[in-house]
Amino acid sequence: MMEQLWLIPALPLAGFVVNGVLGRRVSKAVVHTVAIGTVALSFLWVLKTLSALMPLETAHVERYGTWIASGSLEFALEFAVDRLTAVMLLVVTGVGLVIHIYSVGYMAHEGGYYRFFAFLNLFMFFMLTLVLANNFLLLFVGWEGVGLCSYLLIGFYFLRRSATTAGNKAFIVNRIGDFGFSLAMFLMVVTFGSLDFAKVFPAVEKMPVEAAAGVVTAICLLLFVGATGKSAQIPLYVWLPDAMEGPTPVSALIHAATMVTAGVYMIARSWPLFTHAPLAMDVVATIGLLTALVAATIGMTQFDIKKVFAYSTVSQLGYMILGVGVGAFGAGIFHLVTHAFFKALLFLGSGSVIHALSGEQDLRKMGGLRKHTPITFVTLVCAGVAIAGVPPFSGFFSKDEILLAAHHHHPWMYWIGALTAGITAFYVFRAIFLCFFGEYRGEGRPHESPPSMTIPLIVLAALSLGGGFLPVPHFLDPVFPAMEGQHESALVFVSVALGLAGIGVAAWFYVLRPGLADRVAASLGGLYRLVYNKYFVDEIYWAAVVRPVVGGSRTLLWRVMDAGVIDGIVNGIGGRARDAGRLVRLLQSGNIRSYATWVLLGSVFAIIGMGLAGGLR
Amino acid sequence: MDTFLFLIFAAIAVGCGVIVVSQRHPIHSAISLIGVMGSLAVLYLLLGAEFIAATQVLVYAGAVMVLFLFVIMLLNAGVEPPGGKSWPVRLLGIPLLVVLLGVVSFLIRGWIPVKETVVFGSFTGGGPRDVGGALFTEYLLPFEIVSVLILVAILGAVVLGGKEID
Amino acid sequence: MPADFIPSTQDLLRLLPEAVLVAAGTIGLVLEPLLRDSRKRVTGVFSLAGLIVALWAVVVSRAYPGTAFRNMIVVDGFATFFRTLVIAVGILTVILSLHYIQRERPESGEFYPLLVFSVAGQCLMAVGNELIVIFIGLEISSIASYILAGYLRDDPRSNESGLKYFLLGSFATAFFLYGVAWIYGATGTTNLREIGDIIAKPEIRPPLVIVGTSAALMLVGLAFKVAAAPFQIWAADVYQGAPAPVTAFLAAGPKAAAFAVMVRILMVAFDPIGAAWEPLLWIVALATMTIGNFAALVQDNIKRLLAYSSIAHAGYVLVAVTAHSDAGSAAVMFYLAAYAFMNVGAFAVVTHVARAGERRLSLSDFAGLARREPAVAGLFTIFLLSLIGIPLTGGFFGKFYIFKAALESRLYLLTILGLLNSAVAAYYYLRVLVAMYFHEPAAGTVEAMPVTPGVSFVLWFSAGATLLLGIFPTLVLQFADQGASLALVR
Amino acid sequence: MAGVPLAWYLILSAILFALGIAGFLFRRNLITMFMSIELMLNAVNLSFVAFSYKFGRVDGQIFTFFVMVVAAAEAAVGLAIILAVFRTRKTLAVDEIDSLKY
Repeated sequence: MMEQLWLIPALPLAGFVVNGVLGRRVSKAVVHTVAIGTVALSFLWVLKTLSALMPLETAHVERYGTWIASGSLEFALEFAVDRLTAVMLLVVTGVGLVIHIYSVGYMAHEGGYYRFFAFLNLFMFFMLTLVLANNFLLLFVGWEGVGLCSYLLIGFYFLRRSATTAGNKAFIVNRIGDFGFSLAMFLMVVTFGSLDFAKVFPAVEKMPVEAAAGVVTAICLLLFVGATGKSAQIPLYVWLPDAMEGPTPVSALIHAATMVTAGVYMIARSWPLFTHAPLAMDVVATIGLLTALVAATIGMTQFDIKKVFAYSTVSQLGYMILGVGVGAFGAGIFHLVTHAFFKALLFLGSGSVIHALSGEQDLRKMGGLRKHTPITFVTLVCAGVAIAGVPPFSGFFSKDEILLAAHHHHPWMYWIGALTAGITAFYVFRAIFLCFFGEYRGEGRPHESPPSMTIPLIVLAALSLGGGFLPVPHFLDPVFPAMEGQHESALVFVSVALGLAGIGVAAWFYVLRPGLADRVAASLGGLYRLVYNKYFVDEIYWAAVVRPVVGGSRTLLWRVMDAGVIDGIVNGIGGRARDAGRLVRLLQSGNIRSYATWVLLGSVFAIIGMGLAGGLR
Repeated sequence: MDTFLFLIFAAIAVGCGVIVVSQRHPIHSAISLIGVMGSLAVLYLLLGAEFIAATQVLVYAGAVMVLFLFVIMLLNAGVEPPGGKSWPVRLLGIPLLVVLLGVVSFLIRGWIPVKETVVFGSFTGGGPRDVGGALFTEYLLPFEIVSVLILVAILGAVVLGGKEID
Repeated sequence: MPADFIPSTQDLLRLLPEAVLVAAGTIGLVLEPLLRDSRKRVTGVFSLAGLIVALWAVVVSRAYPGTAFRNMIVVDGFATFFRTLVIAVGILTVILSLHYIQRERPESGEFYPLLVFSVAGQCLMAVGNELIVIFIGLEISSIASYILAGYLRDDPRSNESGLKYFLLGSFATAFFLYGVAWIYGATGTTNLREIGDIIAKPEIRPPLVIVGTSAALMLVGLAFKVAAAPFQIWAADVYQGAPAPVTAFLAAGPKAAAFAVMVRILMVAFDPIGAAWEPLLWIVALATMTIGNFAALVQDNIKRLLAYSSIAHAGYVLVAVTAHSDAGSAAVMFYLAAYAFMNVGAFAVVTHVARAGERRLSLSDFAGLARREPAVAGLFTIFLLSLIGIPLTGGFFGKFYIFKAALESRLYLLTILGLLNSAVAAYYYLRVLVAMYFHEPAAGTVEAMPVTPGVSFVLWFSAGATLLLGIFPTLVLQFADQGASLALVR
Repeated sequence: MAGVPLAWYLILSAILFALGIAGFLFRRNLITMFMSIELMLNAVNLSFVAFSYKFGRVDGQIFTFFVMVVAAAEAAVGLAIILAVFRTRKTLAVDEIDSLKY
């Protein structure tokens, strides 16, 4: 039985092709009709397919042929749907559709309209490929593809220098992650002789525990390196906050709801590997928890509304990673779903605010907007209570599942997680209060956004409030290994109380006693500055990685260099990091006789090396 | 007698070789190179390679070196100016050469036993008939394709040195 | 013994592609003086036809596998693969040059016969089973390349490029020859298969020190031709100075042929002493990747940037050679095919953007290209993404197979360092992408120029091939797999 | 029977090869450098002929023959390239020819 799964990614791809080729020549209306139409059709096709496939107890696999066959290695061109994929498909196409519609209003006055929608459609194509893939290679294709689109869309405002730098940063940091992912793939090929889920996972199950320990742990850790890049975990999270340079719908779709969750999805998908590598699981959980805490504290001090939510995303991704790390895969994915709703809403809402203020993003220049933009205000508050974990809204359910699983794993993980939940509630409501309460502190006349923007907000608000009642964890039960442990109401109370306390403190600081916050910040002095400057992580990377390379090469160069090269340095241009490459220029003096000397040097080394190696045998 | 001849012509070859390398005027180098080639031709004879010895004199010393001399005259190349600009040569040149020569000689000494000697006249398979026979049977293919090489060389000389563009 | 003079028909069929190429070159040469200056392009079209016929001849001779001319050459899957590859590179270069040569040095039609002869030499390298044939093939290819690099003889850059290539190339060739002399002295033969057989037998084999030294000397010569560190130094200068289509050719054709020779020599003749050359190649591969990538970081001249990038790519291929396995050889073949297309494509873009006299070569000349010429920029993006190694491009699968082969041969550290290298490499390709898409064109930029049909064909064809190799790699991979097992054709 | 050790021929060949390299490295005149390469090739030829004697076969000499042809071809092309360089730069000093670098 074929359900033509390939249509799901193919439709947005068609949209990309049409808009990419013809977009410049047709009107904006045609462009967004094509873009939204293809995504909507894709969404409908998902619904149709899933309703036909229900109850989907086992995976439904469709094979379109052999993709690559070389020797013993064979990769099939296969898409597969199981319940995990079903959830992801619904989130990606559903939230994607909402954000596409929202973009019509948001991008109305921007240049490069067709380009924007074409890239957005291309992104959908790769994301859906990633989710539908039935082997790691195809997953990696989607993985790299979404990264590429993300890069293109971050750099969309290419006239802004910071936008290009942010795009570059995202690209390079993700390359480090991809390095881990590709190495993991090679290890899998060598160990299991395949990259197909259907072959790798059973092979792991059959492996004796002692034999599996080393290599599977290595594979899992390397996969996790990939996930830290894509899902913005310590130490590779630095790109995500900068990625906010892109248009807001991009932040919502890619950097909150879909692409960044790919790492979580990938780990959940590879659970048979991870459950065989307890050490790797511990690393995953610890990194996730740490990321959640650190990013949340940074979120408390930021004044750029999008930066606040960006750090919030990093922090919430940390939660998800914590979830999958402690073995609560279902809970991790559940949080992924609810987060997709409320975080997309937070971003779209902030986009609406920014739109209302004609581009202003600084919280200190907002205030009192609830009178001017009532719909945005109400929907943002919905998102706020959802993320803060106030029952019975969506965030409460998913977050508590993760926290309970964490408690089951290690009690201290629960306590840090719960504390983070309190901080989360605080910074989200700090942003909301600064934005909508008090006096208006900016210039210009704020105005409510058009319906094409507010309707998506309302849809997402409804989902954020009610999303907790979706039976996602139950639905996913057949996919993942069972979790033991019982519901402990006391722990639930603690985390809810901490969340409410966070909201309360925010209200006290920013609504009831304005000005108090600044005094607290001042009294904390150094600590506040440390957090405000994001723990100086960018600076540390600069000092620990970039500077030594530069400094080292400088010193060396001054000592031993040709006059010509010195001139080259003195007149040298370009970034300081590139100085490392200048060392190589030392060899390339342009002089034939020098070149011949290097050839001779190489020959002598080769002769001695080979002679020794030959003689030693 | 063999040893005597070898030593004489080996000495001439090395001596001329040193002159090739040490002279700063290209003409002197070129003439010394002809000396090296001539003495090598004698050594080839000692090794029983009559045909190669003849070609060495005719083709190498005769044709190729004349071409060199011609170009040197044409360009009126004079004494090269003192001082070079290449620090790697100054730093590494001599040591690397010494190491290379040392290693290679050491290897040869360990490889070929001293009792394996060359006696003039003991191998006579290098006459024109033998070489020609091998060339047209065993080595027919290389012989044919080397003509392509020569064609390319002629073409190159025409392309790069041919008629002036004005 | 007159029968010895006359090769059999099968022998001739096995040599058919080379014969066709030489004939095409010679006829082109005769044709050239008959044409008026404005019609010199006819030689190009004629050579193109000759190359296409040669491609057909490759298919014909593929039906007659085996050795010919007394074991001088061997037609096997490996040879067929590389013959096809170098002829394809030749075809693309001719098409790319049609307009370029007319523009830069209109009076000469010798360019194309030279190119065809060079391709013939590379084909000989691919089929050579005997060091003497390999050596002559290498020299035909190299001497023709020296001339092509210095072809614009009134341009100081071009003739400096030719001079450097020539002097250093001959210098390295002398080392290669010295190695050949030694291996002949050690084994009494210059046939690769016989050398391998002798070395494999402990009772009759010469001292391994001597074999190792000969192998080292020959490797020096070959490493020079493929631009492996520390013999890579010539490459950047020569690639920068040579006419752009010639650079495209040099970085793809002769390099592929030299790799073919290297793999054949190492896998057939020096297979038994793998333990001696593997560590050496390990270091060379790492040094080549690293030097290529780091030097490329600081380049502002696009040709030089691509030159260093081509060095780095040779380093990746060397990783596969180091793997010393059939999978490694297959990876070498696949990667070189993928690399040939993306490289020729990238240089086709350079040819187009540089304009007359190759004046516009700086990175800033690419600023805003995406808006001036979206199609060219889009195709260039495909090539750059492939060079980075993004999935769905040939470059990705090339790297994938190389590092897979390396891991299978337990080269863990080299794989990790290689992958790190390719992560670094992304940065400088990214600079080009950023310039094209995100930078404003410099003041006084000239208007967009129409893409000539030749360049346009090469661009679209290479892009298509790059994507095809990335989406359906099996097409080429099967050939590579079949050709890789050199041991079968004993 | 008095004879010259074969190793002497090979060592002479090595010395000449090294002298050729030395010439290439230390001479600063294009033509002399090129002549040094010819010297290196001659050294290789001597090795070939000596080995040919060692095996009592002609194939080493055949190799020498081909090397000579190649050397002649290289000479023609090399001198043409040097001529072309001289025409644009008016110099034969190799150290002056370094405009392509870094």
